[in-house]
Amino acid sequence: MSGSTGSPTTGRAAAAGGVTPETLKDYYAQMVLIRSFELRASEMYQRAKIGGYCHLNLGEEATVVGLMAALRPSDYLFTTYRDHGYALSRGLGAGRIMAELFGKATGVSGGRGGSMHLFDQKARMLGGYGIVGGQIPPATGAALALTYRGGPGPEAEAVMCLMGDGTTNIGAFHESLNLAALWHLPIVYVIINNQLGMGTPVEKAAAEPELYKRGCSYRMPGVRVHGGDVMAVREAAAAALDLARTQRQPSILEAMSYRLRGHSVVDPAKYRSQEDTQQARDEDPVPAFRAQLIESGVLDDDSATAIEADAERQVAAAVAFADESPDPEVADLFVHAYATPVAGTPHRLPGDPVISVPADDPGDVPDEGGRS
Amino acid sequence: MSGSTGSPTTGRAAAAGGVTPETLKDYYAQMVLIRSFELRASEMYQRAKIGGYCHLNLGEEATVVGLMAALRPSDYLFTTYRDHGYALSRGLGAGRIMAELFGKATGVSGGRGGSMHLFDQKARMLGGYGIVGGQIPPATGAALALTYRGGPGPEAEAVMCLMGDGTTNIGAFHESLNLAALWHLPIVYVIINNQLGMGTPVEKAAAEPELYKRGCSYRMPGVRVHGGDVMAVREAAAAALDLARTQRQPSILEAMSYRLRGHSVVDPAKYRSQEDTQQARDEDPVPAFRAQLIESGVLDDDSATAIEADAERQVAAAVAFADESPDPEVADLFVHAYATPVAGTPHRLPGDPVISVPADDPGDVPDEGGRS
Amino acid sequence: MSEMTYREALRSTLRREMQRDDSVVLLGEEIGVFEGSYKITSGLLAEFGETRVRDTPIAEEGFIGAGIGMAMLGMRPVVEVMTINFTLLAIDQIVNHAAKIYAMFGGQVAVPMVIRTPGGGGQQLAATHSQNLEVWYAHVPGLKVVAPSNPADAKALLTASIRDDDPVLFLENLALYNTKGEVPDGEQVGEIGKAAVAKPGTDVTVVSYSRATLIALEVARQFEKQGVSVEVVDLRSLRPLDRETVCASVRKTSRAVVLEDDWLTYGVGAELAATIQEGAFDYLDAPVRRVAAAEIPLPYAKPLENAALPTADDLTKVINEVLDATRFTG
Amino acid sequence: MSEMTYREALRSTLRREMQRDDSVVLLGEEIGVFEGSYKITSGLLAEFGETRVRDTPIAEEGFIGAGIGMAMLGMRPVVEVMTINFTLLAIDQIVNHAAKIYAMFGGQVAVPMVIRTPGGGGQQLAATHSQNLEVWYAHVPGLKVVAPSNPADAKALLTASIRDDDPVLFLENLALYNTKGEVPDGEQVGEIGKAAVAKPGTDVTVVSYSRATLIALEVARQFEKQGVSVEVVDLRSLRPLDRETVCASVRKTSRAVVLEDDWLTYGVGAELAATIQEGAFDYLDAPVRRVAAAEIPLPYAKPLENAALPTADDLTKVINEVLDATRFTG
Ligand SMILES: Cc1ncc(C[n+]2csc(CCOP(=O)(O)OP(=O)(O)O)c2C)c(N)n1
Ligand SMILES: Cc1ncc(C[n+]2csc(CCOP(=O)(O)OP(=O)(O)O)c2C)c(N)n1
Ligand SMILES: [Mg+2]
Ligand SMILES: [Mg+2]
Repeated sequence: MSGSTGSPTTGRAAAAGGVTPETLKDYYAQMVLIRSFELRASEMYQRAKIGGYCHLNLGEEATVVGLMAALRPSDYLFTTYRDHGYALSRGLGAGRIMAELFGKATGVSGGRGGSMHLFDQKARMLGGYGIVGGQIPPATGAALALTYRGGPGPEAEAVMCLMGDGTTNIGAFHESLNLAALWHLPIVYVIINNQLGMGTPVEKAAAEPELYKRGCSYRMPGVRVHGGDVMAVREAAAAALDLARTQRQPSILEAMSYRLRGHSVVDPAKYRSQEDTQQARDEDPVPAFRAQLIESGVLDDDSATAIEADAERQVAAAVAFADESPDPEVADLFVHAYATPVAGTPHRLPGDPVISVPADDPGDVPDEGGRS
Repeated sequence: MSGSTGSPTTGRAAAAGGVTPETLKDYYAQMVLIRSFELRASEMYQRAKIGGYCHLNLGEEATVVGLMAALRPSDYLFTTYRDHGYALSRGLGAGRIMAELFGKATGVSGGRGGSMHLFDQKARMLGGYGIVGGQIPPATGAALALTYRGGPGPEAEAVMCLMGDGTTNIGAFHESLNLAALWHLPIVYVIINNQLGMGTPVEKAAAEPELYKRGCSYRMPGVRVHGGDVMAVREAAAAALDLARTQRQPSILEAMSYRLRGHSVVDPAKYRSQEDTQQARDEDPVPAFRAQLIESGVLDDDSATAIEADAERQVAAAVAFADESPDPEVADLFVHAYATPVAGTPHRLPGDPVISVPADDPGDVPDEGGRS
Repeated sequence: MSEMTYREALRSTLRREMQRDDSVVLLGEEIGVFEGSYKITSGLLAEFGETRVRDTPIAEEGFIGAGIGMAMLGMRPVVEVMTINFTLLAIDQIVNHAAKIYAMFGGQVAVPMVIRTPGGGGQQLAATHSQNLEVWYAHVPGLKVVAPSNPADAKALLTASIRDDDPVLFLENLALYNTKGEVPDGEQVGEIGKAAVAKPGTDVTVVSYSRATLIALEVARQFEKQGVSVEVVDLRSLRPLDRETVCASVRKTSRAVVLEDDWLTYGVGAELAATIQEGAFDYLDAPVRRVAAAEIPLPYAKPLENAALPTADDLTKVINEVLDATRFTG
Repeated sequence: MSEMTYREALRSTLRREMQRDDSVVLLGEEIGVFEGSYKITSGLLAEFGETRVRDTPIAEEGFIGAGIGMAMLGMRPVVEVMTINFTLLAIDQIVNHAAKIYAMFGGQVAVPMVIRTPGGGGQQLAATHSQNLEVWYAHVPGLKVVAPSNPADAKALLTASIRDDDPVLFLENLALYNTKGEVPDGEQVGEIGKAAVAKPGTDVTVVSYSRATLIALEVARQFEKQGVSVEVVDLRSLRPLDRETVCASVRKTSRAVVLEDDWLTYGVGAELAATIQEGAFDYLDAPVRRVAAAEIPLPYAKPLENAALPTADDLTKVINEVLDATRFTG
């Protein structure tokens, strides 16, 4: 990472040199899997299999895969509510992710979190977060924790914290980046600049809309990368992570990306112009990468189609798994109430009395309430 | 204001040209009044006439007077808990200020606010605020309100919002400056950089310790000025206010200043080194300005001494006024509970019943509670 | 009278007050171009323009705090916060500033602002997006908190809130926006601090507010068929709290149940039970019971969410328990 | 046993736990070089160094949130917030994150962190610096809230809080720091969720916590001289709340008064009164009464502050009223 730059760096060079065809195929397969998954999630939402809010990574596949390619299993990831693609690329498994969206007991968060709150302790994916900017302070704290584990170095662990463009305007961004810079924390703040926060264009929300520059207030370097170019994203992310690992220099990585649909599946995005939408379609990273790989001979139409069919199969299997999975038991409503249960922890269902009134002597009643 | 600069600008030139001796004498008188007032406040605190927290402007007199000299009566001021000097220079009157510190009914906030919360609606001093950064969003909103009153121009009203160096690390700073830049608000954010937030040096708190640069994240210009030079401060503040008035360009003004004592009157400041303390004394702006005015013939020793004696007299009179003033009436405890009183507003003292239980019929009981 | 939704009652009231008074300005995320997350402000940007309907960045503390400053200079900002959960990011401005500026500065400047925000769970929005934290605000002197349950009250109380000189937290609810009701035409200025007897009755009092009142009314109608007369007191205002109306009702019925959407312990119902046992002690035939949400971060999965939130069945069960405990025979 | 101040009990407990467990790390404003606003951490920087005793910028949301992330990675941060008033700047992190992460992510990761903070008025710090907002946190599932009233409990409960795997809000009080008491030597791990009968009695129960317990005990001693036997229940823990101990006491005494430092309406005492009227309904001879602060942004002026805060006299008066109402004759 060579300091700040205004023009998106390109990864074509990287794609050409030193990357095996298998790797490129794998990235394409991941992108296609995300695409298929998100389209199916949207469908399942319309069919009321998924509830609540549901935010998709459609259009952001190259960014997602590039970032996850650079992140090592030993690194930690904190992300936003727009998290399905990250969970897929991080290897949480389409079935367990879809099951979470369906609110099933087999879901990655046991059905407690839903679409916005995918989590996997083993995969070190420490959560999707629904409060804008809410993930930034904990991610920063995770990076702080790493400094107690050992010194910097090429093998050191690091944290990647994702956020949207609109999120850079919230106080937690400022407080956290300042701490990270001050304390030399091994963290990369990735801003997925899809140019919109819901319906608000970045220029109407951020007085410095070139977001990679916003580290200036903390003497923190930043780069901008073309988010539609998976190799460029991977390269930039690897460089930023390297800086974090070896020098404990936190930095900003801004990925210029594009949201193909509305903010969430229920948003028709009426506020977007025809041209805007057309441009999005023209720059769609999935067909673009396909064409690129075919052009460079890594794929041909058949092998590409096979990858796509496989993704469809995986997603269909994920839906079947989710469908067949059991709901969480109501009897388990309170199992995760506290990590350390103590006397008096309330286990009441609505309408239960606050206390069981003794017929005679109160005796010893460790837990409160009635039915569970 | 000619954009960002790293070296403090100097106001000697300004002091030399275009400023009447009367003005210079007045500034000296104001500085001396603040000095006397603060020393006496400290004494009154030790004598338990003042309670709570009490933060002094000792060492910051040139900054205070320079800023207030640039602020017009039609402008609005929001400041911190370190507010006595500003209130004095804004003309709230030493007696009413001391009375507030004494918690008297004649105080500028009716004895409700105390040292940290000086306020005067007519003087457009819209408050000292005790929550670090708490004043920044309301000050920004006041500037927003001004845009509904009329267009920019040399006579337009503006807002000055003061804060300490340590305050630039809090979320409200970021959110507010972004709004001001985005919406082109007529406001100047003044950072009084006394190089310490309580015991924490600015370098240990701000990853960009050159605080005037922190507008970069909002494309907001900033300048740094030597806070010990009253004319330089006045000039820089006038320029920043002019930018706000005529172009609705918000900006940062950083005044490099010095806290002569501890954070508040009860802090012995043991964490400060001998050299540090010595430097503070050497650069004390009050004797420095005195010497400068004598050197330039504006004052001689007698006239300076007369000014100092007058300040002492004013402060003595303020103490007498505060001493003689009545306490607020306990019967008035609830007079400012709500601006629009409505049915059921609680007027209970501790121990009053929550409701007067009727002997027979509940009847009509508009206000709650008993004794008042 | 016209029938309209709660949403339309809010929208038309905002419009009316904006037409009436130039100093009424709307601020919030996505209220303009996007027309509001829940479309309350739909059409207002087109009618009033960008300065009256101001889209903000995601900066709750910044723009709520800015509303305070505007109010101090005499404007009447109406700030929309997408849900009550996000008010937490601005709570220092609301509680340490908006609520205190009038009193702390000796009554020199008022803060006439309204914070409109919906609360409530039941939409599978999971733990951080489903809270009912109104009791926090209702605890704070200097604030007023209103929580209308129907379109007519929404209109009357929003009008009153905008014209009130104090900061008002105006609590809405996701589940109420599409509910319909008759709304009187013309200007309607409600009285903040007054509860309503939403349905008179003689045998048991149910106290509730906001969405819960709809459930209470439905349950009351069911009981009516069985010959049990339930009085429903709709608080409408949580601060000030109309203790007189609540206690007068219980002095009549001798039995009380609170239905609330928030968590039981230290919830709104705690104050009601405490108030009733003090204000109607000699009249009470059984303890005041509370029907509230299970005390757990609300899970996403529908069966768990359903189990955790209070329902008509829960209320019915508890009313029956209270009737049984007092050997009610009708 | 040794006599020590509440402050020293906290300090020595922090020290002991830091010696015992490397993952215990202190974070906060001015806790290192300045040795703490109220000197609780005095000497610890010198002993443990900068990484274990970390001074932070003024960024409550940032550093409390950072504590959460540290805890998620297995550390045990103990965060000091100068006063509870400033926790409002971080409440989104505390309530929407620390309190929810364990349950919302299906029990995969715990958040073992302690937030130590003093509350309370009475020092003329005026409206924004004198609040008792603990009831807000006590309302929130996922949090634990403890509020010890004496040095021994401070030691035992701080130890327990640090070793507990959930986020604990550890409430201190400015007026308690210099109070003294006997503290058992050696390791003491208290039980979160258990109230104590601080003084047994038979005629009336006073329920309180934190600083208020000291007043309750003083008043109880006065009544003892007049032949009235007052039982004082010291809650110690506000969440979970030990309803059993409270109700068992009132079933014995038939009379209850709550003494609390917060505002009356929707305060801690509301839950206690609600709980008691439900859990001891048939035993109560008079309504549960609450002695709490006047509902006003606390003024600076001493006479007004004194009038607004509950005192021993107020408690005495209300106990007498309750005794009179029940025709108590001793
Ligand atoms: C504190 C807070 N305020 C508002 C919201 C509602 N909200 C959810 S997503 C969103 C837009 C975020 O935009 P951006 O950061 O650009 O991310 P994107 O959705 O584009 O990925 C908003 C306003 C929220 N969840 N949290
Ligand atoms: C939100 C908040 N956190 C902490 C404090 C305690 N506090 C009061 S003043 C202060 C230091 C502020 O330093 P600075 O901004 O440099 O202003 P100075 O006191 O030097 O004028 C702190 C930490 C507070 N009042 N508010
Ligand atoms: Mg975006
Ligand atoms: Mg400072």
